[in-house]
Amino acid sequence: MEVKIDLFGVTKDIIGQSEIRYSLASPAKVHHLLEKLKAEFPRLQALSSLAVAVNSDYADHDQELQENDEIALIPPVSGG
Amino acid sequence: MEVKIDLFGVTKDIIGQSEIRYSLASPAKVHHLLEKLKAEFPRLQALSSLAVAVNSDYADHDQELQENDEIALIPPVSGG
Amino acid sequence: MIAITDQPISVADVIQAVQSDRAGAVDVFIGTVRNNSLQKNVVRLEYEAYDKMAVKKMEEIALEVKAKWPVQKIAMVHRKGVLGIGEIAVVVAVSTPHRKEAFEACQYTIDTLKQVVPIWKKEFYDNGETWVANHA
Amino acid sequence: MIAITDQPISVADVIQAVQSDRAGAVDVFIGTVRNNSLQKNVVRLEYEAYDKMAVKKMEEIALEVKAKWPVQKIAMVHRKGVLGIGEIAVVVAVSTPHRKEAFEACQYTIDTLKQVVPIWKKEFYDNGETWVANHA
Repeated sequence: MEVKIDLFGVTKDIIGQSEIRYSLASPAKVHHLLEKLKAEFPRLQALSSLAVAVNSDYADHDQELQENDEIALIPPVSGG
Repeated sequence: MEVKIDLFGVTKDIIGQSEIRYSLASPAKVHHLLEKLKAEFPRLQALSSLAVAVNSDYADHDQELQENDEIALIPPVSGG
Repeated sequence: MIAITDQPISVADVIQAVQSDRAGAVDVFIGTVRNNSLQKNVVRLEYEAYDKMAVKKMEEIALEVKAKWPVQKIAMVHRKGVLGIGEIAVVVAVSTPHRKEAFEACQYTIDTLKQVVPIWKKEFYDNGETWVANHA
Repeated sequence: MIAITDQPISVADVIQAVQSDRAGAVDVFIGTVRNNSLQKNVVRLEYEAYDKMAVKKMEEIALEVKAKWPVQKIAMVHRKGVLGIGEIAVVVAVSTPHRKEAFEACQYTIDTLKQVVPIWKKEFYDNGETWVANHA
């Protein structure tokens, strides 16, 4: 299946785009996505944290991804 | 000596004026003034606190009063 | 900006008074007239102040707060006279580099103001009135 | 009032949004852009937000705060885009019957906002730029 991932902050700089489309073998969990991305973009491994948001909520690593999920990478936040 | 005493809040209601002039034997201390006033206006005794300000500072009970001091009775405050 | 005023307080002016390029945090406390107090229905209230001493005590609080916290600027304005429900009685604003000290300094300021500044509040109810005493 | 905006934030509007006749206390936190950060000279900064999720998380914080404290009303607005020194990045306002809870609820709100709301700050210095990470 293909998922679209929104990128923000430093992850946008590391990956070089504000969104990417990604093919994952079904069923795919959050940790599968993270492992694949970290392998392809090693600078992601240096971040003090890297969360995944699914449909505007922080997702557990073993949450299963669905094709129409709104997915985003959440590097360390710095609002306020 | 004669002193002028400014009255605020409930002390103004109890004494019925916004200022009074008062004769005290010299040397007079803060506690002499308080004792005299509480004897003359017994309702002052019912207040949870009654401070005396001399020249815009809270005065100790044994501070000596001077003729030109600015004196005020300070019942429990309720600003804010 | 430290003042007792018989005019409505402009919160914007008080905040403007603590603006500083070196401050990243501003905490503002606004005390307003509630429509109830100890189960009674408050219709309005009146603040009386010993203006001269009140300003002196507020200036002393400002000095104390600046000594305790890295405060860039501090402002406090208290209203006096008759106030209706919802009107602003007091505004305290403090600017600091970081937010933790802004909250601490602002809370200390209003807590201390309520304990030592010679201002008195009279509440008017449907059927009576009373001078209020703050708890120490 | 809960929002992410690319326009300057009106503090007055945020305060107005928490006005309540039953509230005696309003605490307002204003986060502004400081001219220095970790000894570096900040010339401007840029906030990026995941708007949809940011608003959802702020709404969740509001519900949590209302469950923990007797909050009458709560408002939070965060700016995004390019901001100069002294500009307002965030405003949180909370109204409660008494002041202690106003301070507690407001501080909890901004502390939590900084930890969980997906907003990112990039600082621009005289000679470089960096994405900032808040401490948890």
